[in-house]
Order: sequence, then C-alpha cells, then structure tokens
Amino acid sequence: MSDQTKPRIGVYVCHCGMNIAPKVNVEDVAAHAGTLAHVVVARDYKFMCSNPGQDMIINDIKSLGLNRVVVASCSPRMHEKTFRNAVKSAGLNPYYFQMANVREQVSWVTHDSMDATEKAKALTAAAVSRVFFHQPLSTREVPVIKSMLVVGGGIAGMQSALTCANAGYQVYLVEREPSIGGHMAKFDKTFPTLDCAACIMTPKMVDVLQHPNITLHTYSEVEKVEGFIGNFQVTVKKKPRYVDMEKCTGCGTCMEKCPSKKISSEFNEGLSFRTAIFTPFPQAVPNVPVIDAVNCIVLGKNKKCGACAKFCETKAIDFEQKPEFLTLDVGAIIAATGFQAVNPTHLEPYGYGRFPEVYTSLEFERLNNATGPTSGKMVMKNGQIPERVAIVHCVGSRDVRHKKYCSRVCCMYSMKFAHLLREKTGAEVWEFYIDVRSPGKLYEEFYNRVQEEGVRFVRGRVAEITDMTDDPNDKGRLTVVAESTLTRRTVRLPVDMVILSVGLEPAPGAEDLGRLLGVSRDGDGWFTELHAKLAPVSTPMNGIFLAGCCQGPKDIPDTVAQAMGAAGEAIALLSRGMVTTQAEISHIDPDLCIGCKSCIGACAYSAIGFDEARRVAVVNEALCKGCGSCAATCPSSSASVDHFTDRQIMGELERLV
Amino acid sequence: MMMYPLNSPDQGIVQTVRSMLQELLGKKLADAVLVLASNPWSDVPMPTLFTDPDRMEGVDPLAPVAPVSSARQASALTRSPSGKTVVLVLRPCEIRALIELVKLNQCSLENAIIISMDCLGRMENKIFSDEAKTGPGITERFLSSPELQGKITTTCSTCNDFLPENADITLCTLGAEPGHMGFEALTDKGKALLESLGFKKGDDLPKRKQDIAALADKRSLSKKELFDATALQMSTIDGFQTFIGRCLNCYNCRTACPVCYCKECVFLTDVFAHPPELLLERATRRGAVKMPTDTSMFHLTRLSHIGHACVGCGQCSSVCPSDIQVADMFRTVSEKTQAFFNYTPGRDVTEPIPQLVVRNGKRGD
Amino acid sequence: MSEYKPKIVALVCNWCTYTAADLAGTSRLSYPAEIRMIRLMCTGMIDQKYILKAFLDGADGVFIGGCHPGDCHYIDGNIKAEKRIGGTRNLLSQFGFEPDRLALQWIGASEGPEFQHNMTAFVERITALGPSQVADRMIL
Amino acid sequence: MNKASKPNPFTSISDIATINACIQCGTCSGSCPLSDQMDHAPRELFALIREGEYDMALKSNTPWFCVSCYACMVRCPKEIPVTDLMYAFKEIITRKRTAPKNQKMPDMYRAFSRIIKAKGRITESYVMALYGVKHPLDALKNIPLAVKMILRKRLEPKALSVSDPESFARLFELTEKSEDKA
Amino acid sequence: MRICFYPGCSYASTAGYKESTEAVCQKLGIELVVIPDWNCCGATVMFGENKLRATALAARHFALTQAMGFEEIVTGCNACYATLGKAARLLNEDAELFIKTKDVLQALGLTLDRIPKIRHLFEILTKAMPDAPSERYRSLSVGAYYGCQLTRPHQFLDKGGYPEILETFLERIGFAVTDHSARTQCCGASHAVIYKDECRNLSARIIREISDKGAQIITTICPLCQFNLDQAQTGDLTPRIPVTYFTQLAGLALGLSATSLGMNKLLVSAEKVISRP
Repeated sequence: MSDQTKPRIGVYVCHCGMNIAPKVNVEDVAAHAGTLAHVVVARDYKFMCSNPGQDMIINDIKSLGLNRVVVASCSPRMHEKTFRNAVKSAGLNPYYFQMANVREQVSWVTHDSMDATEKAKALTAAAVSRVFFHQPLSTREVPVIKSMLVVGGGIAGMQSALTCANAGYQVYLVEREPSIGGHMAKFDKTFPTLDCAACIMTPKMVDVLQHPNITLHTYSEVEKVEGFIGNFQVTVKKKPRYVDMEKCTGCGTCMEKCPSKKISSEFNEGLSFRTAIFTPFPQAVPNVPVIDAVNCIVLGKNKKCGACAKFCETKAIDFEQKPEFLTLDVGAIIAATGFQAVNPTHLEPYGYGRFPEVYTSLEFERLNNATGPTSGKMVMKNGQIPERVAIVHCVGSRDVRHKKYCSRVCCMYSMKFAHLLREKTGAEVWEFYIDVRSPGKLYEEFYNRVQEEGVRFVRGRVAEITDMTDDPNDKGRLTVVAESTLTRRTVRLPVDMVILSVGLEPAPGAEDLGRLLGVSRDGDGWFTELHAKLAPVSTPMNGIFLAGCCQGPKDIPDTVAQAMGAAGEAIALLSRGMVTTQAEISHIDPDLCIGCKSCIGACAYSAIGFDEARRVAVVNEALCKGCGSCAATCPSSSASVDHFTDRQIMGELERLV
Repeated sequence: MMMYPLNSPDQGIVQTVRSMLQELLGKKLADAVLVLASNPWSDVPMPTLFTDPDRMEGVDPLAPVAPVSSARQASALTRSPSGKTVVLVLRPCEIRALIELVKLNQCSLENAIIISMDCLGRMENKIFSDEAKTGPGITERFLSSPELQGKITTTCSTCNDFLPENADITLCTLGAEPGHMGFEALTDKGKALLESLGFKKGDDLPKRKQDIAALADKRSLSKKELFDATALQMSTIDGFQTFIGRCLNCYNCRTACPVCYCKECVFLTDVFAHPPELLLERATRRGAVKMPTDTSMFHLTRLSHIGHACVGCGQCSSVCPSDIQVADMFRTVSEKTQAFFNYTPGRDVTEPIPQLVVRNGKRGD
Repeated sequence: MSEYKPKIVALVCNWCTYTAADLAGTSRLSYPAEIRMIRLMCTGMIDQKYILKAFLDGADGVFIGGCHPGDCHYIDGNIKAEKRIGGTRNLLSQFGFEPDRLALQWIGASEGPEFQHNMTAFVERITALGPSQVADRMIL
Repeated sequence: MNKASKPNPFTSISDIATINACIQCGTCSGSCPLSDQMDHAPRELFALIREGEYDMALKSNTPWFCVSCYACMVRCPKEIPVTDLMYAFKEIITRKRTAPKNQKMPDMYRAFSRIIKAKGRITESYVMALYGVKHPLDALKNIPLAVKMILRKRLEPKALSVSDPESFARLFELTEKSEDKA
Repeated sequence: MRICFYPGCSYASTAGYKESTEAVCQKLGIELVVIPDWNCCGATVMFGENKLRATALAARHFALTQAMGFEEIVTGCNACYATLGKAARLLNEDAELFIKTKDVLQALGLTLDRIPKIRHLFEILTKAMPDAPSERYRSLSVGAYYGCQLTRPHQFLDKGGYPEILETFLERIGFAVTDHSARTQCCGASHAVIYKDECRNLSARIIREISDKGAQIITTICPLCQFNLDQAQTGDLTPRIPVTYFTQLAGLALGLSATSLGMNKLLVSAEKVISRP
C-alpha cells in the first residue's frame, strides 16, 4: 500500500461554460482545495470534460506524479465514465478518482452565489478526503450467454424475437396465451393505411414458428429469474395443453366434436362461444388447441366424455399432462407484455354492461373481423344494422379519477371505426371528441379522409349515455348526451349503437413480472425505462429491455420500431460476448468475520455462501450487485463494498459538516 | 413446577450443591462441568471446567461473585459439537447471553445441561474478596445476611430478571428456611437428572412465592429509579459527555460484554485509525479535540450494535477502570431499543434478531 | 451569531433520489444550500455509524432519500434501511436529538419537484428546531 | 387599460386555481340539467374567467341556474369542484350586486335569506309572498297550486319560527362583519 | 334506539313525510329526538350568500347535538343532508373556518368542539326495517327515485349516477322494483318553483321514464323531489303516477293505514294503486 501513504491529489474545478462559473466562484474553490492536505495541484478550467480538459488531467498525472484525481463539475451520472477513462489512459487506476457535483446540486439550484461557493468548497473538500481512502479496483469480464428471452408474443415480442434471431442469436419466446399474435391478431384493418392486420401479421407469426433460432413456448409463463447481466437463469412453467404438440396436425376435428360448447370466447371479447378444447382463432400459431381444464367435462367435472380423444386420429389428446418446468440460460431479456383495454363497467355514465348496444372498441374490432362472431357483418346484438352510431373518445383516459394519461391510439382507431362503419353500413356516424390527436405519418390525412366520408365530429366529452328518450318514436334507442362546445348547446343524440374508445392499461401480471425482473413501474403501472428520452428501451437493470406497450401506450408503428430498438440493444450486449461486471461489489475479510451469518440473511440476491470449515461467510462475486446490505448489517465491517467502504464514506462525511 | 426440597441438608448448602455436581460426573450423567470454583491462587472463585469429581472441592456456584461472564466460556465450550455432554452452571443473565450467542451461530446448546440459581446478585470482585477474608463460608453468610446482600453491584440490585429461563435445573434458596434449599427441575431433562441423583419430589419451598414477589417488587422499584435518573442524565449532550468524560477508549467494557461478539471490534481496525492530518483538521474545526477521539462514537455505535441484545449483566460497569457505570447507560437505552423492536434477548432461541428480520420474518441461512 | 444556517447531511440512493436531485438541477428547481449530499448505491448500504458520526460532528439534520418501496433497484434495500433507521432514530432520541432531525423519505427518480419540496421543507423544519445541541461543542 | 391587468375579483375563492386544469371538454355543461338556460355554460364561464373577462363573468346568469345537483362535479375528468365554485361565484356576485336584472333567483335568495333572519325557519308561503312583491306574475302562477296545497292542509298559515328570533338574528350580524374569503 | 332528528323547514308541509316517518319510527321503536329550537340549514341559498354564515347556520345544530350527547344527526331531506354534510366537511378541513364558526356560536351561547356524523333517515331505516313484513305488495312495481344529493358529490352510500340501495331496500321489505335510468336525474329542485316552464320537462322526463319502464308508483327520499314530481302531474301531463315517500311504503309494508301515513295529502292519489293487489 505504498502509494496509500503518500497520496498526491489533483483537484480540477470546471466552469462548464456558464453553467457553474458565474454562480460558483471556481477560482475560490480551486484555491481552497489547494490548501487541503495532500493536494498537489488545484486548477479550474472552462470545460473539464472536453479533450483539452481531459488532457490537462492526463498531463498533470504524468508530470506531477498524481495518484488521486478529484473533478468538481457535473453529476457523476453524466461524466464519471469520461474522467475515469482519462485517468486510466494516464496509467492510473480509474478508481483513484472522485467527482463533486457542483452543477446539478449547487450552481443550478442555489440563488446566492456566496452560499453556492461555500457549498462547492465543502463538496470538493469532501471528495478530496474521500479520494484519499480510495483503493485500486478492476472490473472483471464475464462471458455473455449468446441467447435471449422475449416475454410476450404480441407484435412487439414477435418483432424483437425475429430481429434478434435474424442476427443469429438463439431466442426463447414465452407467450402466456395458447397462441402468439397478441391484441393485433384481433384487429381487422389497421390505421392509417387500412391494410388488414392478419395479412401483415400472419407471415410474421409463421416466421417466428419456423425460424431455426426461435424456440417458441406458448401457454407458458416466467416463474423465476436469477443471475445478472449476460448470465440470467430463467425458470419457465409450461402449462399443460392436454394435447401432444408433436402428434397434433391441427385438423380441428376435436373442436367440432367437443360437447361443451357454451364457453364465452375470450378472444371474441365474450361476443361468441367456444368449446372446451379450442384454439383462440383460426390462424393461431402454433395451430394446436388447448383443453380448458375448468370447463372440460373430464378434467373440470371429472365425468365421462373424451369425445375429442375418441375422434383424434393421431391420438394427440393426453388428459394426464402435468405442468412442465424448464430453465433457460439467457444473456438478455426483453419484456414485451403489451397492454390491456380498460374495462369501462366501472365508468358509470357510459352505461356499459347496462345497455347491450354499448360496445367497447375491442368488441367492435371482433364484430368487424371476418373471423369474428358475426363474420364481419356489422350486426348488433339485437340483430339489426345500426342507422346511427356514436363513437365516444377518451373513455377512462385523460381522467384523473381513472387514467390521467392520454392513451395515444384511441383517436386514430376511433376514426378507423368510423370509416369502416360508413363503408360497410352507410350509417350516420358521430364522433364525440375533446381533441383529435392524429400526430403520426399519414395520420392527419386519414383524419381528413374520414371527415370527407361524412363522419360528423362533435367537440364535447360525452357526459352520459342513457336509454331515456325525449321523442317517443326514438323509444328503444340510446341517447348520447354531450355539450357541443363549438356550438355552445347540449346535444341529446338518439343513436342505435355506441362504441366506447377505451384507453389502455398495463397487461394483468405485469406487476409480478416487474418484481421478477427487478424492473420498477411508474404510478400508472407501466414499466419505467432507464431514460425517457435517451434510453427508452433499456431499464436500470442491466441486460433487461422493454418493447411495446408494456412501457406505455403506443401504436403499432412505434411498437415495431421500439421492438427493433430493444432487439438492437440486446444484440449489442450479446455481440460484445463479454460484459464487464461492476467493480463495486462486496467482499468479506475472513480475518474479521466470526461467522454470525447476519450478512447472509441481509443479502437479497443469496450471493453470500458460508464456508463451514473456516466458519466464515464468502461472497459469490458473480451474483453480488454491490447493494451494501451486508456491509450495513456487519458490525465489525468485515463485509464491505469496494469503493463504498466505511473509511471512504466516513472520510467524505468528515469534511461535509 | 417440579420442586425437590432438601429440608435439612446436613453438610450445608455449598457442600450439598458441590456433592450434587460431583455425583453428576461420578454417575457419568455428564462428561464435564463448568462451574465457579475457588482455587489456591485467586481470592475470587473463577469459572472452572471439571472432569474429575475429586478435584471439585472448591466448587461454589452460589458465591455472590462473577469475575467474568461465564457465557463467553460456555460459548467457547460449545462452539462446535464436541460429542461430550457438558454441565454449564450459569447465572440467569449468563444464560440469556449464551442464547443470544447461539442465535449468532457462535455455539449450540445441543448436548448441554444448564443449571442455574435464584440469583441474589453478585458483589464487585474487590468487595467480595474483602468480605471473604473476614471469615469462612462467605456464601452461607451471604445467603442468610441481608446486610451482606446489600453489598451487591448497582446492576444486580436493580435487576428484576433474577429467576432463570431456558435452564434445566435451578438451585432454589428463595423461600427456603435458613440453611435450607431445593432443586427445581424446569425441564424433563432436569427432572430425570434430579431423580437419577435420588432426590425426591416434594412441595414448594414454604415462602418461595412471597419471597420472590417481594424481591421482584423491591428490585423493580430500584430499577425504575435508576433508569429514570440515567435516562435524564443521557437526555442532553452535556449529560452524556459528563457521563463518559473519563472514558479512556480502553474498550474493556466491550471485551467483558458477553454479547459483543465481533472477533475484532471495528474501533480497533483501520476504520478508526485516523491519519494525523485528519486529527489535526478535526482540531482546527473546533479549536480543540480530546484524545483519544471517537469516544462518544464508540459508545453510541456499540449501543447501535448490541442495544437489542444487552442482557443487563453489569460486567461493563465492573471492568471500567474509570468507574463509569456503563451498564446503567446500556441497560436504560437497550430497554427502549428492545421495546422499539418488541424483542427480549435470551427469551427464545428461535426469536430472530430484529435487525436481521428482513425478508418476511425469516433470517436467511 | 449571524442568522442561523443549519448544517444538513443528505445520504441518498443513486438510482432514485440522487437522480431526482439531478432532475431538480436540470429543471432549475432551487432549494436551500445547507443541504450537503453523499451518493450511495442504496439506502440499504447506510451503516448506523454514518448517521451517528454526522450528528456527533455537528450536523443539525440528516436526510435519507431512497426509492419507493417496490422500486428499489436492489429489491428491498430501502425496506432494510427503514427498519435500521427507525432503530437509530430511537437511539438518538434518547440522547437529546429530536427525532425529526433524522428524516427518511421515498423520492422516485422522476420526482424532481417532490425532491425540491422535501429539501425545502426539511431545511425549514431543522431551522425551526434550531441548532443541534452539539453545535460547536468539543465532542469527545 | 388592457383587460388582463384588471384585478381578478375571484381570487378570494380558495380553490379558484383548479379552473386552470380545465381542458374545456364540456362534461360539466353536458351533465347540467339547466345549462340550456345559461348564457354561458359552466365550461365557458371558466374560460371567460381564465381569459380575464371578469365583468362578463360577474354579470353571467350561469351560477343562478345552478340547481346544485353535483352531476358535473362527480364527472369532471380534472376533479374541478364545479358546484362549490358556483356557490362561491354567487357569493361574490351578491356582494358586488352585479347579478343580471332579469334574473329571478337573486330575488328568491334575498327573500329566503330575509325570512331566515327574521324567523330562523322557512315557511314556503311567506317566501313566495316576499318574492312575489318583485315578481307578482310568478306568485300568481302558483296560486292554483297553493289552493290544492291548502285543501290538503299542506300550507302552514302561521310562520315557523325559532323560539327567540331576535337573538338568533345576531348570527347574521356576527357573520356580516367578517369579510372572510368565500 | 334514540336518534337525534333534524326535521328541516319543509318536513311539516310535505305530503305525509312527517306522518309516515313518525308512524314508522314509532312502529319500529325508534325514538325521534327532535333537536329543540332547530333553525333552517340554509339549503342551497346561504352558501351562495355568505360561507361563514352558511357554516354557522348548520354548525349551530352541531353544537346543539353535542349538548344533547348525540354523535350523529339524522335528517330526511336531501338538501339538509347535503348542506349539513358540506358544513361538517368544511369545518373538518378548514381550521381557520372552524375557529371563526366556534367564536360565532360562542357569542350565541353555544359551544362547538366535535363535528357529529350526518346521516340520512334512509340509512337508519335500511337497518331498522325487518325483512318482508307483508307479501301484499309483492306485485306492486315501484320506481325508486333518489334525487341528486344523497349519492353526490361524495359517493359514500352508493355510486353517484346509478345507485341501487333503495331498490335493494324496497325488495327486502316486500315490493317489486322497476329498473329505470332516471334514478338520479335532476327534478329541477327549487328552480322548478319559479322557472316552471324551463324546468317542466325535467320532471316530465323522469316521470315518463319511470312509467314507461312499467312502474305503478314512484317513491322518493326528499321532500322537494316528491313535491316537484307530484305537482308536475297537476297540469296536462299524462300518465298519472303517484309519488310517495319511502317511509309511506315502509309504513304500508308494516301494515299501517294509508291515512295514518298522510297519503291523503298526495296531489296524485295513490288510493287505487295500493288497494288493487
């Protein structure tokens, strides 16, 4: 520890152009730092992070034999890496370096420049007394497993899986439903180009199924995630399909023969029925049915039946199937769990659930879809074709009592519905909106086209939908009540059908997956990205990325773009092949440890083992994330986190007060 | 309640206990006995590990003295399974400390027989040796003379946990006629041992309940007075500084403390070995700094480490060269800490240590 | 003595509160300069010694900022901190340090304004409490 | 003097700032039973105040048509306390006497308030009579109904009253002096 | 059971609300302890004139109730329920207002320390009424009308727009119930009295909806709602459907006579409807 006893510290105070300098008297701070023990040189410079600034440090290290560097400038979250590399390039261990944040936490937030300068001095002095106790550390390179996991088989999951597979990496795609496709599989047309969802998505689904690098696990869920960036061990639970996937040819006979037919179809939003053995929709991928264990006469009610087994030529039905657990070793994880439409039942004024002719947008999508309950004919529950339809925007969205955010896609799909209705039924279509939001490419053009098709736009949020009518011959119709704010009158519009453009919320189960992956969620339940603008697809958990609506409501173009982005980040990680583990991890001094195991109890990652022979605790460096819980629990400080040791922190405290 | 009364032990209480322990070894009911015993070189009986009954003539567990907390010795003895059955004769506070050490994976009570006693308190070593000089049978004299019983330490005179928990056998003197005593079995193991030694079950000692209650009330009252006064003293920084004014950072109190279990105290490591310029800087900031430094830091940090585990044995006060009543401070503060965590040290070996209850109540192993 | 300016140490976690502090900086949300901050990887890393040392060195207040429960980057570091800091506050309150001098708040990474509000409120509360009893005493 | 710099008469209302959150969506007007009678629907009244049109707001009949049914308040997507604000506006308009002359409700309020001050309790017939002085036509229109009420012994000839109206009336003086915020 | 009752100004002149409430309570052994020397709660007027005065008018009863040793005030009128509730909420939330109100009441010789809970008579009877006392009215289909201020603005008792507690109560005590959408539509309240034409179709729309949906009788829980819906049918509006108080139906279910429930005071007689089954 020779250089430990003779530290030679260099202090550099940055002007950061006009950001620090006028408010903080940088010359004063540098001068004050110069008076501190072991400080050999103290300078101030306009832009420390610039090349000349970094060169100044490098030259001082070489010429003055500095073995400690302190830079008082911006937040270490911004430029710690930059300066560490500069120190390293001068041949000094990059951890003999400490920053003092005198911009975000001093000059930008303090009125009085006297106070700001005093605070800057104290922070710089504290950094100097901390760096005195710094020790040389080195990061370790750990090999990255060249495969990845994608959770969620909607368009986002499929796209990121395909992009990564095309880059030559092994991808495991885990989807909870019997088939991939997600919400997009439910749509007929998609805005703004009105091309049909099935036509553009089914080829992708088949690609995913047949891609040599993609292993598809449908009807499966993630149970547990362990390990760290580049080396995750994921436990997946494959729910029993009761159908042998190898033998099944997808002929569909079993579905015809199944006697219990009165089960509400989730895929068709409850507008039609399905059998106990079913595939969610005809183009399901994989085209292998599952048996719904609750409603199946054999499995659910354990009575005699077995019709499906009897008629299955390839004998693929297997009532004895049990859940299967398998462990996947992956280097990166992409969460693509998508969204769920808001259920408007609790939004009282809209009367959903009370009035049969009030539909949600997803229900209308199924009505309009050729594979839907009405094979695409626009027929209401009462069998009639609607003559006048009202489409209600912002149902549940932009409302502090429900979802305070704008769900971003409802205006566009509402206009798509209006177009489809006009085209298919010629019905009078009214859209009640607050603001039409059509920001995307060709979106405004689509809005104009729908206006030209005679859709009537009323600017006013619907206050109430009721079956109370004023004019007797409107009996049986619904009345939409809203203020038309542009004509300053209350509109009471009798209509035959109402479509509620419901907002989006996180998919059910997102909270559990978030806890498994260690990814936090914002107030509304969407996964929190690392940086809203600059890192939208990565998360604070290294090696875990986000794609699609699970990060926030977005339309298909943005979802696909983000899916490719997330795949790009994952590929970047995997292609590096190695990942540097952080240097700031814990270790336990065997001479001080008395084997009380307190640290083992405190470790959230079970990263500390116990050496029975020597009766001491030992840190598994691969699993340790450097959170310091063990260090804070250990009374003798034999457990301590490198770069955050007691001496360093208490050293910093010494001059802070 | 399984009481084995001895109405008129012919050889007196000390000899009765001594021969009982000798028979445990003699009859191979145990392989060794750790018990307080006098020896020719010390005027104060010391914890001694016996394997040969014939060498046990100095055994005197009821002597009103405890030069060191036997918990630490008992822990060393049971640090790892020795395959031997050891009898540990400990005071109630020493048992509580031992149980805390078990929780810290320092030892185990598997094949240990614990014998304890109605603890009437102990004298400081010096006072005991002076009294022992004045005549023979200090223990018998202590048991029967309230005046001698008044000479116990402040800690013991304010302790109301004088009856043992988690022991197999208790040597009962409270409530017995003068010169008489009884053995009480608290566990089936204790019962079997006493009966195999030929003791006969009987009814409770005549005035045991009243005597225990009386002593408990007396001690609780004095405890409350002491704790209130100490709490008041500690409630201001000046009070606290005055209290530890003469502390030398010798860390004796840490060494004597049975539950302060670190192999090497952090205050002895380089974390507190401050470089000269740091000390000079501290001095410049306030104009002056008492040396050695970090005295307050030491006591507060130690309190934060074992505040929940302090069993109130008073050894820290006994060993302080500056006569600081460290135990008063530690017992007063830890009473509130233990209330805060709703935790009682030594009550139950399965009750996890509060700071470590992190994940839904179970401590990771 | 000039108008009393409290000395306050803030121990904050890198992932949430320190990020919120930076966000308060970039949004120019000013708060009193008496706050002096130390960046730690997690509040679960805060040893009770650091808090005791800060107060004994003359700090009038110690503010600890961490992630909201459930958001901790290390799963439950903040929950461990909450229990430990509760114990420390109980200890310090017996030595004449008002409990309010040691604060623990959850401030998320995106809560710049909340950070500013918390800082200003804490400085006001400490100023109201007046200088710590340690003040400029020569503490042993 | 441009309009914006004129003093805002509504600042005394404690939660007036909530109208800044209004996105002009019209839910309140759509939910209001009598919005068709109002010169400015509640949504529009907030817009006027925000744009500094204080005189128009003070002269508006909107608050006087508020039946206090709270339908707007439970549905407002920004949780603006519309009904409470209407009460606050009425208090300011009454104090500044800027209610539109043709408005009947202020006169009804004044009659109602005077009867409470005089008797401590309300008797519909007395209120109708006092109000009728200003609006005889309305009073007359209610005569047939009054007759039916008398036939069914539902009109109290004698005015209801608290035991000691004089001391009760002091409540009005005590609350008069304090010009507290609405 | 003793309840501290606040009658309100319109209680006596209603179409039998007073008689039916007292008859039913007497039958159920509920003692109505009327607040002596109660005053008008200020209804929708006073909060539009002077906030402190409106609060003081209401708070005078809080002081009186406190003196009587009760923890709750029960009232049968939606306007009083809402106004007393608003005053109670303001006093709990605004410390400054509480002090000022306390001083005003002090000057009137009353002390105010605690704010009682405000309850509607309906809440009391839902607990006190026994199940289906008689099967006589099982086929009489009732349209329950809540008015605005029972479930708004605070949706403590039930949802604000489409509540169900009155229907549940009526079915439990032996009536058939009509599902309809006008449960909390506004009847025009006090405006209907002086703006007859403008508010005419408010009540008309409610009556038409309830009768179209097949109800034979309407029941309300507020004097002003009953008055408006009742008198709205004196003109040319058909169909005629009697508008009663829920306490009158409760009385019928308990076997009390129509006259003892003051049903003779209804403008649209309920005679035929309740005698038919």
